[in-house]
Amino acid sequence: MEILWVLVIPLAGGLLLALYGHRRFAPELNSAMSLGTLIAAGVLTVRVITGGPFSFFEEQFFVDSFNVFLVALTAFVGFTTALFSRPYMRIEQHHGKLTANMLRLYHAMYQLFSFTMLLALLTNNLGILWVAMEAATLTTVLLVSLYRTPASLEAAWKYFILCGVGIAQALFGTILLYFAAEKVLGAGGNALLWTHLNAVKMQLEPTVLSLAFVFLLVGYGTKVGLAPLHNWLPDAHAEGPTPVSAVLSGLLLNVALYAVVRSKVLVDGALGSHFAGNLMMGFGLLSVVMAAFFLLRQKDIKRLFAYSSIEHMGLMTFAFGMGGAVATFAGMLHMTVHSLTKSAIFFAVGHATQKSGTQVMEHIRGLIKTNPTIGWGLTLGTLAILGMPPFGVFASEFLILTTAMHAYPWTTPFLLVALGVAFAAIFSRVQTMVFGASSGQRLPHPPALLPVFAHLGLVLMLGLYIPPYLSDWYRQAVALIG
Amino acid sequence: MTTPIIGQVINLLASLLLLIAFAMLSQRRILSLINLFALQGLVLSVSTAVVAYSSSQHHLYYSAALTLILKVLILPSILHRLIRKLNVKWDVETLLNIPITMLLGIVLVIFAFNLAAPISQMASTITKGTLGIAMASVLLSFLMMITRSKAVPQVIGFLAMENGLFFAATSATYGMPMVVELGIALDVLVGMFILGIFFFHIRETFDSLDLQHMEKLKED
Amino acid sequence: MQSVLPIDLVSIAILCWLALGFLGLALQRKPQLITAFVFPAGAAVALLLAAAALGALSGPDSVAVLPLGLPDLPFHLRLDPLSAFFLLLLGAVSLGISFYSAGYFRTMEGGTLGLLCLEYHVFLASMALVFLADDAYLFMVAWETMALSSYFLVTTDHKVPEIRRAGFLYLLVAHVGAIAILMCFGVMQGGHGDYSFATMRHAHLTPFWASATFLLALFGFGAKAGVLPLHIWLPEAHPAAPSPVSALMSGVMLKTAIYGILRVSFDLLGVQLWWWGTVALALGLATALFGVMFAAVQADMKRLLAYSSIENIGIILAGIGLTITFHTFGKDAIAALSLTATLYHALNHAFMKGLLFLGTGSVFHATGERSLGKLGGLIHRMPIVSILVLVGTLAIAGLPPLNGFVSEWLLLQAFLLSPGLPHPYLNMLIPVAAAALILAAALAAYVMVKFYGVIFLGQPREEKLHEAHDAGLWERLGLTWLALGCVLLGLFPVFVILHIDFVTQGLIGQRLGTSAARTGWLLLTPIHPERASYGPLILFLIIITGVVFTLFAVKKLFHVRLRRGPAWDCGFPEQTSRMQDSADGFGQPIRQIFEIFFGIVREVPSPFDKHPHYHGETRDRLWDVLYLPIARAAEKISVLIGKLQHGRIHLYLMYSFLTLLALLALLAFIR
Amino acid sequence: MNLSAILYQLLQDTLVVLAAPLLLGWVNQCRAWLQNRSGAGVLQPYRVLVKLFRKDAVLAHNASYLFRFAPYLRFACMWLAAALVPVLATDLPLSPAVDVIALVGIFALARVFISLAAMDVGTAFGSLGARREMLVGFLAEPALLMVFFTASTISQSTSLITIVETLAHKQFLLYPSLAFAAVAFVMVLLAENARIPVDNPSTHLELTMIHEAMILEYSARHLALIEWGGALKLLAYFSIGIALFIPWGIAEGGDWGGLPLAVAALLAKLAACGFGLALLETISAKLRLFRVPEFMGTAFLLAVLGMLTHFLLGS
Repeated sequence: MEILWVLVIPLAGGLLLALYGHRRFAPELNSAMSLGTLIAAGVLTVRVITGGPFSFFEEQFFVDSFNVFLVALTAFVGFTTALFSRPYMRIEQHHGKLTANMLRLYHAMYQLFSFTMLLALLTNNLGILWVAMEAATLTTVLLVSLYRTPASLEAAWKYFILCGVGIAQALFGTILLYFAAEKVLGAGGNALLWTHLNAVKMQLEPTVLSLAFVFLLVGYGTKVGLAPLHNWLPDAHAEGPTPVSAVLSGLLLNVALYAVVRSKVLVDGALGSHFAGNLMMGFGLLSVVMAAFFLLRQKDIKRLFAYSSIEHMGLMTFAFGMGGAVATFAGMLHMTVHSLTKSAIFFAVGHATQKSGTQVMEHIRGLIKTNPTIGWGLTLGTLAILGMPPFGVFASEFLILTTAMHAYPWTTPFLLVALGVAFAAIFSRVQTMVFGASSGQRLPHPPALLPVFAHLGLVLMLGLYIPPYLSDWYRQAVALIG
Repeated sequence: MTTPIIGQVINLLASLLLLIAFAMLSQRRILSLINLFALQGLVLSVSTAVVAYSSSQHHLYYSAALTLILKVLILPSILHRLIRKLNVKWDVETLLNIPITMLLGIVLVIFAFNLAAPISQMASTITKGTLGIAMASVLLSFLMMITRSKAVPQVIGFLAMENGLFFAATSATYGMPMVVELGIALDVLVGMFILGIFFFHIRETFDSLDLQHMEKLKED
Repeated sequence: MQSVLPIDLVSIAILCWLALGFLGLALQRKPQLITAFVFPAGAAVALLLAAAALGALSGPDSVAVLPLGLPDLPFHLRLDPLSAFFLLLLGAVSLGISFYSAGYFRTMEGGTLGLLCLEYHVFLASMALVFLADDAYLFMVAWETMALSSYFLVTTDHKVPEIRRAGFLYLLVAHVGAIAILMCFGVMQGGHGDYSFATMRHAHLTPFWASATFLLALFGFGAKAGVLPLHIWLPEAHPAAPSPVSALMSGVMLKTAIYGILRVSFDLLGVQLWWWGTVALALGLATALFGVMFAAVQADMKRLLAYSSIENIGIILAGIGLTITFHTFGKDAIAALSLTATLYHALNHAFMKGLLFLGTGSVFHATGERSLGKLGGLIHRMPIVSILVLVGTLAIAGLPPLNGFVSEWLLLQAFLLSPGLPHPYLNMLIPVAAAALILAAALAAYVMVKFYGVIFLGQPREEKLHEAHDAGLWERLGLTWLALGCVLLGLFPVFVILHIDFVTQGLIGQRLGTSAARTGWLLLTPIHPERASYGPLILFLIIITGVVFTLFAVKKLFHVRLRRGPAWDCGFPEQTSRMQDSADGFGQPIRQIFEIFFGIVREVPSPFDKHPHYHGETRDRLWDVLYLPIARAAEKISVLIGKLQHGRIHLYLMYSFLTLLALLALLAFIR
Repeated sequence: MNLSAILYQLLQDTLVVLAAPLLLGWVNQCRAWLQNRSGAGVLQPYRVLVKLFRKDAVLAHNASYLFRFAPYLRFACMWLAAALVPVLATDLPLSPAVDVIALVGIFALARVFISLAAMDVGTAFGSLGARREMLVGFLAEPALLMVFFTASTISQSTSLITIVETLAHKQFLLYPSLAFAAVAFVMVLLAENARIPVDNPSTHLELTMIHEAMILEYSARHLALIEWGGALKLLAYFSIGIALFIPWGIAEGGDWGGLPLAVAALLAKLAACGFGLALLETISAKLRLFRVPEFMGTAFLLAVLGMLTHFLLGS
């Protein structure tokens, strides 16, 4: 039942906002809907934690501790982002970048987008998972092209084509999966239910599944933003409105990675080899290294952090690829802290760009002077994302690096170089932006920095202290997928 | 009709699909491209119907009908209206000249067949031989998307890829579960609409659908 | 109820520091309260810490586990002699520095001061935590927090671009080093996520991996300590920071790196191969010579001190290397000797360098000048500071009877009394190494004469120096404490060694005190009275009596008047202050002798210049041969990779297409 | 520590402080003879000292306490150094407090203070002299120390007494390493005592002078103490050289019988050394200042080489 609420509220929100999205109270309605989703998700989480995994609607929907943790995360970040977008979008409108109708589109799509993500997470049917991912792409395409500027249109077009094609590969993978499954489970709807597949994964045909995994990896990997399939990502992040960049980086990439991991579990079961893991490790490593060097030459602040997202998704993929209890745990922890931190950073970045009226980093100066909260938010967020303790990102990177050093020493030089380069690239830029002489204008609406510090506070806590129930929760998930 | 004949029919249709895919690869004019796409849809739905008849899988009739409506009637008409509105009839230049593209296409086909061979062995369907063709047509439309330099043909390539996938679904297995197919169809439809709107935005911002204008976002 | 363990006291001290930091942040509006209360309170906490550490030194190890950290990895704390020793160092030195800060930051405006107060105390707390950590995770957290807080302290005055650049460079090097350390822990960990040092102690590593770990640790900690060639951040960052912070960084933070090397190589890794020692020894001596050479040619007083810190770190590292060598060859008596010398020198350097940096702080406050070329004659304006700094100068110049000499004396004994090692090359190497060490020490004297002479002696080189004022009460208190430390550590080495013994006992199972104190506390006899003995107190008294005796004799026999007159100077008329040696001039001989090591940029005026202008600059060659190439390479690669993001959607599609085909081909290949 | 030892110590203390100017005079006299001059007589230094002590002292206006304190300290250091070297007998109660390294340290202490004092007044020559003095010093100090180390590796000890006892009373051996050390030591001696070819005590030619440049501003009793200290330094170096390289004839601890012989031997050695020094100064020419580092470097390398040979030949 809770599952239904989690899905219905954002859907209803989408329809409501499609009607009233242009009114003055729309942002509040948006936040309210997200809050509702968050509450429903919370209830669902509690039930899963206490009652264990369960399925719903003739097993079409299924929650275990793995996806419920992502559901909770998605709902939470969705809510905070809605809070952030309240003043942000008002300011954008005030600056004349948006019309009321665009705002209506924005709000409706925002809700539908969170609906698609939640659907993708909650469904038990790999086919529906695919459908939801495709739908998520479509909604975000509209969000990215919101400003209707040439750049935003170009970005949206590339995003649409690349992800569409990628997703198509994923569909082929799904078909192959079904093809392998129906031999064991017989034709019909059940053959795509993950729970059933997971039960019989040992008997699935290895050759087919390896082929299927290749297609699935390329397909969903495009949405994860793995190099060299990542090309859409920086454009989409840079040109869309900042709240969208926040949810793209913070949530959508996670969901895509979730799909990859789910299929990895099946393939590992069928092959009994480390084939899938090796592929993921390779892609992850490549992404980390390439992203690091891309970072070195950025001028646009949002592009900068988009590439850092690629880097971190690569790191997670690497971690999940390594497998094993510690690495998987680290991967999930990294998912959490990355989406929290990165969205916080985008919040700060959004206000920073509004303040100085540009996304070009040379022209952003002295944030700590002009607006200490934004300045410090950006500084701390950056330090956190760069893996500086006592923030949580460090915890996960610590686990990943040490495990890699122990299990796959040959990978660590690459990681060392990549992390060093990334640090130099990002920090040198951010330092000049926050410090030094100031430049910037007053904002018509007070910026919303509560989300920033809420996120950073959580990340800080996760760095120093992981509550036992949370860690048990993680452990259950690890047991499921590790 | 007896099974072997049906098998031959299906194989015939499959090879027809492949042929159409090649034709699209080599086709310059957008109009005929759209017609080819419609034809491909038709062949697809016919083959689906035949499979449905042979294997008495009734839900395949629905998907055949769905294909017929969506990919033979709706999408082509949308595309026709689009290009009339945007009056882009011609697609003179491809990024790779046709013969080379064809050559690559043939290589791809061989590759796909080799890849699909071991899998189609274990298929229980009478259509098992056609999995390789399905994969081939997917790859071919991928290649087509790469080589076309205007927006509309790229989209057509995208849809053709969708067709290939659908054919794979019918040939490898007797079609996906109905709910999934409905979802896929819905996505394709919505995607088409969004693209339709898109084209106009692109058009009024860049006053052409030539993709050369959309290469501003890059690392310099 | 059970009695309070030292470790509890230490933890309390850490918590107090954190609390004080946030209190300072809260008191932003009332800066005078921060200076008048928070910093002295911090000093009191430091005293508590030092006392607790002193108690723990002789006591048994005590451990504690905090309910924090990662799920399977709560924070482990452990207080053994090694960490106690370094905690003692931290407490004793920061006591003086905190007192000093109370005065030094008086003039700072509230907002900045509040932040600075927070960062300062977090810095102290994190350093204490580094010494206390007993698992890799807590260690790394404390380690990076230390780096981070010190970075913010360095960039306190972030208006200045140079300071921002210095801060960035510092944090970058620190971060890369930290990753290396992290990897070295990664090798030692027991797998399946057990990162406590306890398990690492029992990790069985092949020689290859052990060496890899050692080298990683050397790299990582060396980056923090400023070991060649990772020293570049140090002369940039230390001058940039406010003086008390420079004092902390140079005096204490560098020692955390030394602690790390000792902890990893002796405690966790259990020293295994003799060539580790040789590597460390060679690296250390190279660093020492390099540092002192560059110190000799600096024209900025804080840069000069920073380079001298590099030198001393080099000496300490050499000591460690010597210890490793002896230890691996089973000559534990001498290993204990050299380890004692090493630790002793670390302690001494903390006091001396703290004192000197604080001294420069007072000079800076009084004159607003950091450049040696614009100072001079301050001994008349700032008598107290000048005397206290003189003590530090003599100490760091390694002159008896002060503390700098004792540790160098011990180290030389270790070098000298090395019995034939079962390795011919080492036997050749060690005397040469001793020679290099002495050379460095002697050069240090040169540097220090320059430092003191140019700042405090001679005539003022600028008019405004006549308005210079002596340091305030708090400053004097801090300086006096540190100076006192320099004197006492110099005069009573036996007591110090008796305490260091617990550490050597723990690390290499051999103690020195029994033999060192054989002939009572007056005489220091490391191995045997026959071999070597040194009685600083006696020496001191003799010299004093000598001086006093002569003084009285002269006064008694020849009571003649004393007149003041103009300086004679071979009868040259009108002396101006410009005629004295400038800092550059004083460094000139060194620059000439060691020319090959410096990248010298000089523009000399021609005789016909209307406004002759001389500009000389000695640059660090390593920049050109090592760092710039790396930066350029990274730039090149990024340009190449950047080309991939070409903007053409067809190319992007082709990437995905090729990726797909490649993977499929791979699959077909695997089949 | 028995009474006789204390007596020895006191005897040596007074002896050195009184005899030092005599040695200086002797050296100057020898030099005068070698240069066909009839010198001022061996007692001249005493006359100079008395004269200086009688004069009024003139201090530069901005001379600080450090300037006035330095001469006394230097004098005390040199006195201590000279008093610590066992030349007559080998049990000196103070000697254990100061081994060879500490001895070098004491010399360094004196040098640093005198250089600081030279910089104190802030004249061109003062700082020039200080710089040059430190330049010579930072090369001479290691060389001297390495010389000591060569000896102490032989005797496995850094305490002067043990060294001397080993060299003097153990069975007689020829140590090739000591030969290197001896040469190095002589070079250091020349440099440290401001002798030709490194420096010339009797010049006031600005461009070449080192030691003189430092003490330009001193007058009267301060100057006297510095001169006297210089004499003590020379004596100290002589006795170190004697103790290291020609220790024979020195008295065992506690036999007063051996004392006269020891005194006689010592005087003979000192005289010989003084003459040798004068001879060296006469036959060699003053070096250009830029050559001095090379000179000292050679000394340093020779000392290191001596030590290496000791290890090579396995003693």
